[in-house]
Amino acid sequence: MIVRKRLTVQNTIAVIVALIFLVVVLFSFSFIGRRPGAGEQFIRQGVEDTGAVNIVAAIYLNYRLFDTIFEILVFALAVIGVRFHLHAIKDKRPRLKEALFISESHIVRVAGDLLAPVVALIGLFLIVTGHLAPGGGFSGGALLGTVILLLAVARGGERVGRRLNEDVVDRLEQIFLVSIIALSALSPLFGRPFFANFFPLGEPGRLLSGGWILLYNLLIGGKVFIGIWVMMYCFIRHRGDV
Amino acid sequence: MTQLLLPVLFFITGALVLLWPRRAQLITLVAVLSSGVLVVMLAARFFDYGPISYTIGGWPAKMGIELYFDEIGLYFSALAVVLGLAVITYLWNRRMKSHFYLLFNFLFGSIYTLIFAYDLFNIFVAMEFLTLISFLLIGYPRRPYQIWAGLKYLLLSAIGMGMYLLGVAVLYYHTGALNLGIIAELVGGELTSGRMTCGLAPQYEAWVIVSSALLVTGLAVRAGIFLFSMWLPDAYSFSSPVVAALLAGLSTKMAGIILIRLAAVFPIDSVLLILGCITGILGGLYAIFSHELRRIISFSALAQVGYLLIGLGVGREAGITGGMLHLVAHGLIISLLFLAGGTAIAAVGGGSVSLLNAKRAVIPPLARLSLLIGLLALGGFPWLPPFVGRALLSGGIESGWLKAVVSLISLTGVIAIVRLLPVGYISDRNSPFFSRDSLPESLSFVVLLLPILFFFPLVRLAGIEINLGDNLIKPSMILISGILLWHLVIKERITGTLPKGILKLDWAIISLVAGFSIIYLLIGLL
Amino acid sequence: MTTLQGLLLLLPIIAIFALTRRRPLGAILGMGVFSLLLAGVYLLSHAPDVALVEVAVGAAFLAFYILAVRKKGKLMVIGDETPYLFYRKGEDVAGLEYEILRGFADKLGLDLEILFVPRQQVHKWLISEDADIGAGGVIPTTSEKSNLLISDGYLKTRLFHISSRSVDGRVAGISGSHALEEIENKNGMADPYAYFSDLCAGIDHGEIANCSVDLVRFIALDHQALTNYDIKRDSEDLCYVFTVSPGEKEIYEELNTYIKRLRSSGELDTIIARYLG
Amino acid sequence: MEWLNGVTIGVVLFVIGLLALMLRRDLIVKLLGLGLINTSVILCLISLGYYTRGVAPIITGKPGQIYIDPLPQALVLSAIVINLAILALSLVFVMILVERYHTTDSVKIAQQVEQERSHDQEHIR
Repeated sequence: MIVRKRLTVQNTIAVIVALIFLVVVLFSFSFIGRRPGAGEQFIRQGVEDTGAVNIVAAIYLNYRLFDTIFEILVFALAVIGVRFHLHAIKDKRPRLKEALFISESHIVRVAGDLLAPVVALIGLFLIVTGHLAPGGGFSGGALLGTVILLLAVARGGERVGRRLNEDVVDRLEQIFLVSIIALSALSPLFGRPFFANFFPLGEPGRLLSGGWILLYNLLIGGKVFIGIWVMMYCFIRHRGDV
Repeated sequence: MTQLLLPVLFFITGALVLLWPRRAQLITLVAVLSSGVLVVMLAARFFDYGPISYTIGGWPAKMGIELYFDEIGLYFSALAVVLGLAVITYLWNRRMKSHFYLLFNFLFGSIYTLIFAYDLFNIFVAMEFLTLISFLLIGYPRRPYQIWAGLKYLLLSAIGMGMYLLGVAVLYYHTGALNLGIIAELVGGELTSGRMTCGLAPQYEAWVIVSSALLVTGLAVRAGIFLFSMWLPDAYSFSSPVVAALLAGLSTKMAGIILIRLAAVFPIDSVLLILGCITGILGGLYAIFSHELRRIISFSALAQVGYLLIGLGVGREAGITGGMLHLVAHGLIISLLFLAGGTAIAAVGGGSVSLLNAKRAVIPPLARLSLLIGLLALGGFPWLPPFVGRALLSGGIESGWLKAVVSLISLTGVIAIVRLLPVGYISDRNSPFFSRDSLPESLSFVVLLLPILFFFPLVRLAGIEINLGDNLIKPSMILISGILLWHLVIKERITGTLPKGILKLDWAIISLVAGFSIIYLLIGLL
Repeated sequence: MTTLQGLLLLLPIIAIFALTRRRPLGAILGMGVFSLLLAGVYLLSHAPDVALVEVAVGAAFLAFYILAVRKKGKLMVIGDETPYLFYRKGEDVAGLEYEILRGFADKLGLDLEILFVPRQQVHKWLISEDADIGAGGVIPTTSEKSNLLISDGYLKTRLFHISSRSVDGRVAGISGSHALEEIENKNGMADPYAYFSDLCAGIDHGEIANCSVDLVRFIALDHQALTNYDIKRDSEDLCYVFTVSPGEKEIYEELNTYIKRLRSSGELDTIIARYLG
Repeated sequence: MEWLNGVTIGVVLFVIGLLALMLRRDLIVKLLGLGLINTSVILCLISLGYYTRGVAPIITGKPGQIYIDPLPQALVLSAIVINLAILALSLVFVMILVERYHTTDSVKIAQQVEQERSHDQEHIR
């Protein structure tokens, strides 16, 4: 009874504090205007500077590549952390074999089988045209990763996981990571400052344009694809089957 | 350019650790040593030419990301090198997984970025990276309470960083820039131009108030300020000693750096002053009422942040330099304390004060000496590093009540550590200072002790004028009166603990959100 | 009101709906819908890049969380096979207790996982917290009463002591009771419990001399010839219960309220009638 | 209806996330609330830059078009990924805790953690 009483006090305070926050922030946000022409310089010079039509990609992979490197590192760290820490959880498969396992999930396999190639194609398309149209390495790679989930649903997680030769995948992931970081540090060899594009810019609008944005999209796409695959497999393995 | 090389170096070595896990230790050592060389090169250029600015990729600062090397960078990169070396030597004989070294390398990469960062969003990204690394480091040995402490840390700092990003959003839409230098010009310009909007005086414009309140709240969570970072005591005292040393010595200090940079831009002096007083006094009180070595150190770490904030709040040159130097000095001291404390606790088999005092003969002598020096330094013993910062700081303070508060914080600091001083008492002279088994550990203590003992001359070498004689009397008096107070008055009366509720997750979040409103009101009113 | 505004207005409604769900799975699915809607908002706000990333990341996020929650959501039931109450039926499990537990697991939103082990191992599994609920016609022994959490009874039962007329030999008990423990001590047998199928075989071959069985097992045995045995009916009224792992106070309380509700709604009687006539 | 824009909704969502974090004891729901907080900030960033007659920042060369500010969109891409990383990692930590204590209730976990730590003095190394 005492616990419940104290809890309501806590909840009341929490609600009051949150409401004050709401009022304070909404009040001051109502006075906030917008500086006209912010970001105009990117629109004006973006295509000329980077050769990419999609200015978001130009900023993401050229003007502010340093931030993106951090983002890729954060993602890599998430994959590493998930793998490292999920080992703390027992892999329960041996016990499940002797048990009579009852699961409620009945999933349509055909849909998974049909959808998977379509989604994979979309993902690849997004990666390759990242500098021309919306998309790019991350969304494409993550979509490719969800193809793995679709396959896992359609054919069982274990079969998809078996394809995952851990050594090869590890190596591949590391190589992607190293090359993403190292590529930006190669610039001085071509007489450019660090993190500056040293590829030819090409004619804007063509597939082969935008300097190294295409290459970066491919690398990031590969990295994210493998990363999501590995994470998904870890989650599947340490809980049983999809 | 060297600014950029430092983080990139550590990212590449981190990736190399992934590729060759067996050579992890060696790669990390090489990385730390070469970072030392780079820092020396940077420092040499700094002394010749003054602050160095570098925009990544050669774009103008408005479009690209700027890295900026100034005094702050000088002191903190030196701190990072020393700490890195100390931790590597401490771990030399222990078999850590390559995972740890990977995190270590990435940690240093993000720390060097943050030391030089001058772009608000770059700060956000690097800070989030640092959060995740610290989180993984806290949970690295995978014991449940460490996992829980890590989770608490992550939840709170993620809320904080969410607020920070909201503040960045407001700033960007108002100024059209993310670079702190440009924003400073605009804020300053609009402040002096006297343009009136929404009927308020110019510096109280809504966007300045709300964005600076959001930014400060976000950073306060990371910086170890009372009410905001209640994850800190658990995270420091549950994680393994090396991790605690890295967290307390470097990771938490980064938010302090950003606060120093922000204080130069926004009108947040008085808020920081008040937060500093609260943090200092409450942290000190909690430290007095704790009964475990690592808890005491953790809470005193909270209290010590108070000096930085007061220094920033005073706003004068001496105050800011004092606060900053105090932060560096405290980084050295606290990592020494955590490392030596880890050795001591491992030798004794428990971390409570009474146990440590009773079994102190078991503790290796050098660890005991390091503990003694560290504790004395925390108490403000003259000549030892934190003293330098405090002396400068009190030189910058003029108002009477502030002087009283600073003295009170020092006094609580002394009282908190008096109980532990007997640990350092060396009774048997026979046990050797260096034994072969513990050589790496002893070496790491020496690595940390050297800059601590020679902090004063080093600071003077760096060109900061400080007079030892003038500032001797007051700290000594505080030290002596603290010891006397403890032995004569307090000793037997402290049995219980202060309310622990605020350390619980839910209350920590509530106090964080409430803290935002307080900061907002203070910025708006003062 | 534009489409964008309509979508925006939906967002907090869905968020509140999702975050007030009792079951985490519901919350996660709600947030999945939220993420899709958000992608729509981004698309309408002229941010197609962000919308695509949101879709892709939302899918991955949903997958991780569903996998994680399913990992958490298992109700591990362990017990001896018992006729009428808890038995294998082809690939599936059936029985009175199974129906109760099935409904209980559905109510908690957990997957039911079932493992059949000999009666004497149930105790061990529950103590080590490898399993949550012990089932299979349990009549608690004194040691179980002191170590485990014992749920409310759901069915009245009685003990039958069967003894061979010829010689006294091995003792086999199926369900623990006070009477059984006494026999156990007198004869000092090491292995008083057996699988029910072993017991049937033992009685068939005349290897088992004395044993105590509970009502349902007695009924099942009665179909076989118990002609060579003396049957004594214990006067004590007992109840079938579930045993719950001592760490699972919450499950224990939920189970008790669930049984109470089944009884008061009359559902329990219909299930009992279905299995025991 | 001018007030009904992404910024207002974003702030409201932020508060809903905070409330979920403060009021709900289930750790999974807490994490979802955290995700909501970060998402709401992203929504604010996008909506602050929105204007009705703008076009997505993909240069088509047609004259007279007003492009939306591309910088926040590029920033947001990083923020979303960081959000995913945080949620995935904290989920793993929650799974470890659930594996150990068989509950997702944060209060109960905190209590048991406290107990366990007071028994375990071996946490030094």
